[in-house]
Amino acid sequence: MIELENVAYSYGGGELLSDISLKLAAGSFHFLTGPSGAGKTTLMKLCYGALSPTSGTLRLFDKDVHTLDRDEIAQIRRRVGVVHQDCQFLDHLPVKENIALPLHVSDRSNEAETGDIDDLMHWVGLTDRAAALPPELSGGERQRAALARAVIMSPDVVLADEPTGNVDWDMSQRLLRLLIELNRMGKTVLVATHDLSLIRATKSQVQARVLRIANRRIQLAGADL
Amino acid sequence: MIELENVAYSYGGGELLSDISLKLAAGSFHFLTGPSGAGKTTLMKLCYGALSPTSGTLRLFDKDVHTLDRDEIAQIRRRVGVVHQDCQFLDHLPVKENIALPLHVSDRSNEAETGDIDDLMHWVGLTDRAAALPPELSGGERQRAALARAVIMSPDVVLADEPTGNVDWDMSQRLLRLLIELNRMGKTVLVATHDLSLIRATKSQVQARVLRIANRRIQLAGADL
Amino acid sequence: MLASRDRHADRVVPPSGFTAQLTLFAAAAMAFLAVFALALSLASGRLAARWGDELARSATIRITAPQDQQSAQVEAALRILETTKGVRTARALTDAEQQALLAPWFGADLALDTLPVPRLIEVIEDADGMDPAGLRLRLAAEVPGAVLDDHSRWRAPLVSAASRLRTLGWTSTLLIAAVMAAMVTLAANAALAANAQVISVLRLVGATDAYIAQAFIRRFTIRTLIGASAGMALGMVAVLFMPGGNDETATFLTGLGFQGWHWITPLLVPPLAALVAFLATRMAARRTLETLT
Amino acid sequence: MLASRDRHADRVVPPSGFTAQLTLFAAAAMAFLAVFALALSLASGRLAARWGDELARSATIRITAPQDQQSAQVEAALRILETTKGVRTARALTDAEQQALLAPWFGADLALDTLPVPRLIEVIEDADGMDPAGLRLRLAAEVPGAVLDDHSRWRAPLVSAASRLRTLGWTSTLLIAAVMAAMVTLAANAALAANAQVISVLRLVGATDAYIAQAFIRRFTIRTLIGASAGMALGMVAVLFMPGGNDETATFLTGLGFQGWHWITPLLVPPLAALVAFLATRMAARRTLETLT
Ligand SMILES: Nc1ncnc2c1ncn2[C@@H]1O[C@H](COP(=O)(O)OP(=O)(O)OP(=O)(O)O)[C@@H](O)[C@H]1O
Ligand SMILES: Nc1ncnc2c1ncn2[C@@H]1O[C@H](COP(=O)(O)OP(=O)(O)OP(=O)(O)O)[C@@H](O)[C@H]1O
Ligand SMILES: [Mg+2]
Ligand SMILES: [Mg+2]
Repeated sequence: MIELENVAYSYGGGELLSDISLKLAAGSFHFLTGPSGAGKTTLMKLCYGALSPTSGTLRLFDKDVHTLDRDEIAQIRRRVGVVHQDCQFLDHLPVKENIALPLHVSDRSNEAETGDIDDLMHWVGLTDRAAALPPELSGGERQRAALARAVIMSPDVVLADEPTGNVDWDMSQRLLRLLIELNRMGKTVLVATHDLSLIRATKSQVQARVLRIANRRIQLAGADL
Repeated sequence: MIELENVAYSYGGGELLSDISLKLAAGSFHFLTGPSGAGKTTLMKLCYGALSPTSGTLRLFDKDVHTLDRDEIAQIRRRVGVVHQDCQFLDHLPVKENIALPLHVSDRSNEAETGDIDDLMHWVGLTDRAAALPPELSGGERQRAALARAVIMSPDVVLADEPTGNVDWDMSQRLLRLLIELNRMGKTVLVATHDLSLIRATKSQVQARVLRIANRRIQLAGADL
Repeated sequence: MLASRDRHADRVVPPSGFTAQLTLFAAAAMAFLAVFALALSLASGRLAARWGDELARSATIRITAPQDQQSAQVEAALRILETTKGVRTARALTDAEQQALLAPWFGADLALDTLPVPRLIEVIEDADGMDPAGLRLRLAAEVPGAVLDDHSRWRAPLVSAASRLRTLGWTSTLLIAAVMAAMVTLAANAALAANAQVISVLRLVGATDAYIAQAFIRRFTIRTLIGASAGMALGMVAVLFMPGGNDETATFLTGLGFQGWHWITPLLVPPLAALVAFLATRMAARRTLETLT
Repeated sequence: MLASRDRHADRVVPPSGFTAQLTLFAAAAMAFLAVFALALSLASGRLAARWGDELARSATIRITAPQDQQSAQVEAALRILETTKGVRTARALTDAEQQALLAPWFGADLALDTLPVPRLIEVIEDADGMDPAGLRLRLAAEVPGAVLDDHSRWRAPLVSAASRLRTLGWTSTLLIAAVMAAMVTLAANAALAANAQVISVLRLVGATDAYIAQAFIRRFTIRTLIGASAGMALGMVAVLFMPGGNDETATFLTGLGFQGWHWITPLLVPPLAALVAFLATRMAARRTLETLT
């Protein structure tokens, strides 16, 4: 699905990420950790084509990102569901329409009328807030809405950047279960988080690998967790 | 410092918080927990005068909020440092100036030139990013900048809403230490968080009380933690 | 299906706000002013055309001769004029007409035959114009009492003033059109900047550039069209109720008014404004989008 | 201390962006148009005043009499006029002046004494005006050949046209001023809306309403002042280089031009625009702030 080969990235100063080689195979489940400011969000942005590597090769769905035009990137976004760390919405549309937005913009509006979206909203516990506007949501509700929006298209890849930073333990377990469910259906999942207990709790339920960014490189964190 | 007496709050639908009586005495340290959407942020907003209770009496620094005019609320904001859950900055000013902003707007610009601010930025680990603009910060860096901005005035009360949602364990310990330090200097501290291990780790260092919002009411969570 | 998609594409742009009002208002105000400037240009254009044409194409022959030879000389002059190239019509003024011309000086009760008043022949040239020098030579030879006045004394300053007036009118129209274009462009840009978050959210959930641009372009084009139509309608009503819109002298003096097919020209203002809005929004949207990945 | 605080208060508002450009441009464009409209109003005002005054205040007396009695009658008429209330000056036209008036009809080489041309007396009234009916009676009694023409035939339409022209000029000036005010207000509002986050951040860190409003008010007032000054300067240059700005006929025909102290009036445009911006921004800032706690 997503393949990085000796990828490096720099925002202009020194290199933030160097020599990253990584392969997110179809159906794999990865956690991404590392100290604040290590480059987790940056790596995720590379994975959905929001940034292009300053050197090395990055292949998304077997296409080199450097060769993609803007419309192809838009197409890829439809196959990659992203939960952003600072989740943003269309503040003038109710939560439910925001969650259905990816369907609308990719010409699958009719699916928005089926019951899937209600099931999903129920799962993330937003049924009561369906008609609220995003600025009226609590921090945790926003994150859950962002997760629902990321998976509504049942994308091939789900990238979630700190999806549980603002929710309590029970809810974060519930959200993780949703991701595990999707992973069992064959979706590739990458979750950036600093919550080690969440990683531990998940590892018992799914074959998850833990990646760690340290000193600009990526390492596989193993038994030490 | 902050006193709530039978306070209730509703955003327009049903009551979100009912019959809340609470006293944050000078020099006390409180944690606030509760499931996502329980009303933690709402309670904090009441405490810094961003919302007024729909019923009951709320006294900030011994003044009833209902009797405060807008300038008095501005004055109170200078005595209450707030870390917002969705921290916002002036996106066109560098991080350092954003952290010094409370000094500038309250006519204490000259203090911005002293070394305090550099010490503080060093403590929260933002010395390297002092000249960056807020949109160039990582999620955790934003939270740390928000905390630094909240305490730069050495306010009498510090309200922190999920100040560690996006930072790793070591950093969250470090940030908590800053709050504990302030508390030892006599400041009142209220931290909303869903991270129970953080609460546990802190309790060993300071006399902290844990408040829990459940079923629209506030309870003192005791030994069960 | 497509309709539902379009309906939704419209909804993704926030419905209103100050930038929207600004677009509407700027379009309306500028269309209103444009209609006025157009009326001024067209009215002065008409005036310029009339002065230029009529003065350039008419001349007077004055025949001063003893009373008994006058009619003979007039006839001789008219014969010459009949065979002169470039003359469309030529006729002697009637007594009543001459009396009217002289009334300011001699009073309306003047008896023409008591005065040795010269006879006047009005000459109207055709489109090609005549050769005054040649005509003068022929007249000098055959009608000694005839003096040709081709009005060049009057014509030169009036023609130049009239063409200045026309230039002024069109300059203001162009100026206002340019201001309208700039204002609509800036308003569209301001609105896009205000909606930066909308654009980036749409882009992040997989909307194509065309979809995003379309949503904004449609909104702004329609807004400008509505604003400009309202402004134009108000402008036309104002011009219509302009005092003295009928009498040509008054029209000239108040400088405004449409006539005949000119009433159609203001109708071009809203489509042109909408076209400007379309191009401006498209450019602005493209530029905004290019900064996003 | 205060200066440093002010410097910082300025910095809290983002330096630029499309709404800023919009404010600048709207102010400049509207000031430019306002200068033009002002020039038009003032020029037409002058014209209206001149026509109204001169026509209303001048009259002609035509004396038709046998050649030998003419000068006697002219003198008699002048004597009467000297004692007539409301007459400032009265004088007989010279031969040369009459010849000039008659030249279009009789040619420049006319010998006045070969014709029984009436003598003309030009009467200039003073501010109070004279009583034409009374004068007519006295003239009829003492100067049988005199006919008083008080130009009322010409005056009525011209005076009304001139006053229409003046009305039109001031209407457009007011219109443009109103458009400018609305545009600046909307631009200020749009800019405030675009800076909603800045305002709420400032409020949350303890800035008073006065501090926040001040930062925006200063910025927008200065921006409008700069924009309007630039527009005004351009407008004045344009008026100055208007073709035929000197000759009064041309000035009338091209409709524009300042004279004397009128050159000062456009200088009022930028301060007025800045005042509007000040009030608009203050109102908008207050309104925006009131929605925040
Ligand atoms: N647009 C940008 N321009 C310049 N520097 C940036 C930009 N975005 C991020 N950075 C810097 O790059 C570093 C990595 O940022 P990133 O957001 O990837 O960190 P992160 O691992 O996600 O951290 P966190 O856990 O705090 O979210 C940070 O130091 C940040 O300040
Ligand atoms: N402006 C608003 N209008 C209407 N409802 C609101 C508004 N703000 C918050 N709410 C609702 O009130 C409830 C409590 O919100 P609040 O932000 O206080 O929760 P919280 O305890 O901070 O949750 P979290 O842990 O997710 O941040 C939520 O259900 C939220 O949707
Ligand atoms: Mg991050
Ligand atoms: Mg909250």
